[in-house]
Order: sequence, then C-alpha cells, then structure tokens
Amino acid sequence: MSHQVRIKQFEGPLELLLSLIEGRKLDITQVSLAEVADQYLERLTSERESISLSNLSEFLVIAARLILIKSKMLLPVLTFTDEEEESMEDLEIRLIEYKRFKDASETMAKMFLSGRRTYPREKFLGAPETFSPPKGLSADVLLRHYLSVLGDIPAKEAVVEEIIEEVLSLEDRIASLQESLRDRAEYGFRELIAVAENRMEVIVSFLAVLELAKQRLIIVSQGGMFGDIRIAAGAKRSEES
Amino acid sequence: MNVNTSLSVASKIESLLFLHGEPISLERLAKALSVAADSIDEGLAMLSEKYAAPESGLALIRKGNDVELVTRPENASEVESMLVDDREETLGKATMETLAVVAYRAPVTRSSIDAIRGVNSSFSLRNLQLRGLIERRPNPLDAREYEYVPSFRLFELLGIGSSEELPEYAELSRDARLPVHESTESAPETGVKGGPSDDIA
Amino acid sequence: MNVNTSLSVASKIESLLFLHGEPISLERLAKALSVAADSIDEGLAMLSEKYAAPESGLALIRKGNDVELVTRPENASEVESMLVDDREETLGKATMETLAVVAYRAPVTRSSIDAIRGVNSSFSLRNLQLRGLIERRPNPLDAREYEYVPSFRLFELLGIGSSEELPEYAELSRDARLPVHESTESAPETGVKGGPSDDIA
Repeated sequence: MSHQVRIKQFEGPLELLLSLIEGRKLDITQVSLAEVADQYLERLTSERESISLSNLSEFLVIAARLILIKSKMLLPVLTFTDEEEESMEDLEIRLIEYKRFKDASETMAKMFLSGRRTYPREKFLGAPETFSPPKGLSADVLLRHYLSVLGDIPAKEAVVEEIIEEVLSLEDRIASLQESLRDRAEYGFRELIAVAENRMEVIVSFLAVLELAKQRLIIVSQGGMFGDIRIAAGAKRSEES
Repeated sequence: MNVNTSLSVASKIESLLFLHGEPISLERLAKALSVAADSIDEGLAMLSEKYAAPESGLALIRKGNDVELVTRPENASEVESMLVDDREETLGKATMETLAVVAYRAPVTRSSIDAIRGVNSSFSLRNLQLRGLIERRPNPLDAREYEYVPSFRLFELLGIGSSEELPEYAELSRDARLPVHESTESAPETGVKGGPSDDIA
Repeated sequence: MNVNTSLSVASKIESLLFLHGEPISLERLAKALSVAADSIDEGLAMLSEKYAAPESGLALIRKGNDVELVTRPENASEVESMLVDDREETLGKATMETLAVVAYRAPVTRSSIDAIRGVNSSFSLRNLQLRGLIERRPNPLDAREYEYVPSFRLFELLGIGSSEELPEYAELSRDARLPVHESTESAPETGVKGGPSDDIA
C-alpha cells in the first residue's frame, strides 16, 4: 500500500488538520474545517496503522467533531445542542492555539541554531574538593535511595485497556453494520442509532456509515430534508456474495 | 539605603554569583549577605545595567526566584572552542512543540500540554527532562500530577535572560480562553488519554 | 584599533576568563580570539579599570604571562562562608539518589545516570564531587564523556572496601528495571574474575 510513505508524517490530529487547511491556503474557520473533513477522514483511515494507540482516540474525537461541523454546513436546518455547538467552536479555537505554538516551536528551533547562547560557570569552579558527607550517611541509606530510583523507573508501557475499548468501538460499529446488512437490504439510520447510549455513539455510527459509503459497501440515501437516512448494501458487497 | 551600601551589595552579589555558578535563589543571596530582599533586587538591577554595556562579557538569567550569572550571548562562538562535552541539541518536531508549550505556559501540567498539542506528550517530556531543558515538580493543586517548567539550561541555549524575552511571550503565555484552560489545568490526570477528549459524550 | 573592537575584545576576554576558572596565558587568549597580543593587553587594561569600580565583585590576578578572574578580595568573608555553608548543607533527595546510582552502578557515565533517573543529573554530580563523595574521570570508551565512581573516602565512611559490599549489590546492580543503555557505557565492574558471576543464587 502506498500509505507507507506517509507513515509518521503526522504525530497528532491537530497537526494533520492544520496541514490540510494550510495545504489549501485557508484560514482556520468552521467553513475551512468542513472543507477538509473528508480528507481528514481519508487520511485517518489510510494511516490508521501508523497512529499510536494512545493518540488514536484523540484522532477519532477530532473526526467526530469534523463530522458535526460538516453536517452543520451541509444541512443548515439541523439543530445542535449547546454542547455540540461548543465542541465545534472549541475545535477551531484549539487549532488556532496549536498553530501558534507550532510556529513558536519553529522560532525556538531557529534560536537554538542562531549561535547566540550563554554559558554558565561550573559551581565553585577552582574551589578545593573537601570530604564533607551529609550526617547519617550509611550503606543502608544508599540502598534505600537506590531502591527508590529503581521504583521510579516507568514499567514498560502497559497496554491501556480503556483506550483499546474506545478505539475498538469505531471498528466494532463498522463490523456490526456490515453484519446486519447481510440480513437486511435496508436499514434506517435512526433504527441504527436507537440503541446508542450517548451522542458519541451516534457520531461514531455516523462516521461508520460515511466510511462504509466511501468504500461503497453501502449506499446512503435520504428521503427529503427531514427524512430518515436509508442505508442499503452497496455494489461492492453484492458482487462479493 | 545609601549609595555606597548599594554598590557594595551589588559587588557582593556579583562575587557570590560568580562563585556559585549554578542558579541561586534570591532568598539565599539575601540570607548570605544579611540584607533585605529589595536590596538584592536593587543590586541585581545595578548588575543588569552594567552587563548591558558593550565591554561586558557577562549576563544575568532570571527565572522565577532564581538568578544565574552566565557569559554574554554574543560571545558564544569564541567561548565554545574552550569547552568540552557540549553536544548539539537536535530535537524532533514533537519535542520542540512540547518544549515551546512548557516555555510559554509554565508552570504547566501534562494534561494541559496534551490538550494543546492534541497528542500524548509523555515521551517528549521525558526526553526534555533527560536533556535538562525542562524540570518537573509536584503540582501544588493536585499531588498526583506534576507540573513542568523550563530550566536555566533552556534559557542558556536560547541566549535569553528570562521568559519574557521569548518571542511574542506576552501573547502566547496567556490562554485565549482562560475559563476552559483553568478547568483543564487543575483536572487530575486521566491516565494516558490526556486532553479534553471526554467532553463530547 | 577602534573603540568598538576594543570593547568587544574586552567582553570576550571576560567571557573566557569567567568560564576558565584557572590562570590562562595571554597567548592562549590571543589565539582563542584571533587577535594580536596588544589587543589582549588593551582589553585586560579595560577590564582592570572596570573591576576597580566599587560595584564590581570581580578582580583580575596577573602573574607573569598568566591571567585569572577571581572574586573581589574585599568580599572574601562572604565567599568563604558560602563555601563553608554549602558543605554543611544536607543533601536533597535528587543528590542522594544520584549518589546511590553512582555507588551501585560505578563506573557510570552521566548519560547512564540520567537515563536511570529520567532527569538530568549534572547539578547533583557536581555537588557530590565538591563534597568529595564521588570522583570523575575520563571515560576510556568515549573521550567526550566522563565516568563517575564513588570516592575512596566514601567507602571508608561506609566501612566497605568496594561497591560489591553494598547491601544486595549482586541483584540490584543489574536489576531488570534498569534501562538498557546504548554503546558509550563501559561494562560494570564484575570483580577480579571478569565476566559475569553466574553462581550467585
């Protein structure tokens, strides 16, 4: 796969998002975020394997926010809760802030290379070394301190169950959607999300639907402005069966 | 305080800074010289002024309550040749970003850094501590968490005398959305997750 | 020579003397700054004049062809009491931990100590050296780095003859939690036999 070339290019979702916006020479606004939403999701899917587990959930959260922003742009009649409105605005603010720090870090890197730096003087330079141990120093005291150092060494990264769970929910959703499409040719989005326990799940479902539509595993249609979104098995799946 | 005493305090501060080499706290200077804190301030101001002159080869770095005497930044290349054991600092993009957040936002917790960068910063933070570019200390608001501050070494490498000399410090050091920031700042670490990823659900 | 150049030479001389800590020859200064001998003379004269001012805490000592920057003689008592106080200070957790790592892992380089502790240990190492608890020597495997060993006096105080006699040395000196450190580190001393001792239960 060609995506190997891009591995490690982006450490985080904000970096990716910023590069997409800057690549199109846009300012950071809700409109430009909506414009790059698809590209972001594409990259997220194609580079899924190169994203570290501890960062993947943040990639997905940003994806969910982008989907919200995009649906708002596409369907202005949709109403959003205060919480959703806030999360959309929050992404814009965060991205602007991230950009400022990214720029600042580049300036700092240049300062490192500028050759303008200061040097400190070694403590008590030239003063004689005099044997002056602290009171109470013993082999056991050293043992205690050494054990404390060993105890502070971080254990090899433990697998973090919580993250895995969070990350798996997206992929589970895609899998179970595919599963149910085998049984029924059509499926309503509302029906699909009826069992959702919170908004995040709804968003993840929607993300899954978009993803499958992109892969042409399903066909999405909507009967009128307020109609339910209908999902049908796509051409690709039919060919396979 | 009369002028002679001020001059003499400045002279003694300079002697002690020269001897001590490493950063020293203003309290310790005041105690060593048995003078009030504002005499130390006055003495340091006098020294700063002196070091601004073109024939000076010295400079001061101030960070919080600590002060350090160092060589003049413009003389770096002449001085360099005389020193051993000074490796180039080459830092990756991610580490530089983390360093910038710590430099401008100090004291700052890991969860706040993660929130700004949108990624987990523990690896970068560890790397920066190893290189002595940042330091960590317990967060006074939450004992389970650390907060990070730049080190004197960072200021030495950047050739600056204080945080305020960082480009656009005034703008970047304060959070545009302070209420949000405050809540994330004091929030306890939520494991590796980091960042305000929970506020959507 | 014009005034600006003289000022700048004086500044550079001051920077070099500040870092050097021991007498340095005029020739070496001239070479380091790529200027003629009389420029050095001129620069030193400028510095002498500056150090004569009452607010200066520094002074020049000239002996034959050598010159050294020292603290102002009038401040001797403040300088002396700082040296004495420092030796009587209790050692903080960071310093004690560094000492323990040197004791159990000797000979050990600074970068290995840093990797084990996860933070930069330069200040602690310098402190321990000044207190005569550890010694530093060139790393035979890498000339750019020093390696650190406990001092003979420390062993004497602890009543042991070598690191191997420290409590639980055999297991702890090669604890599994210790980071595997790259190349530059010399192998830990394993006693006279050389090679790891397998027969430790």
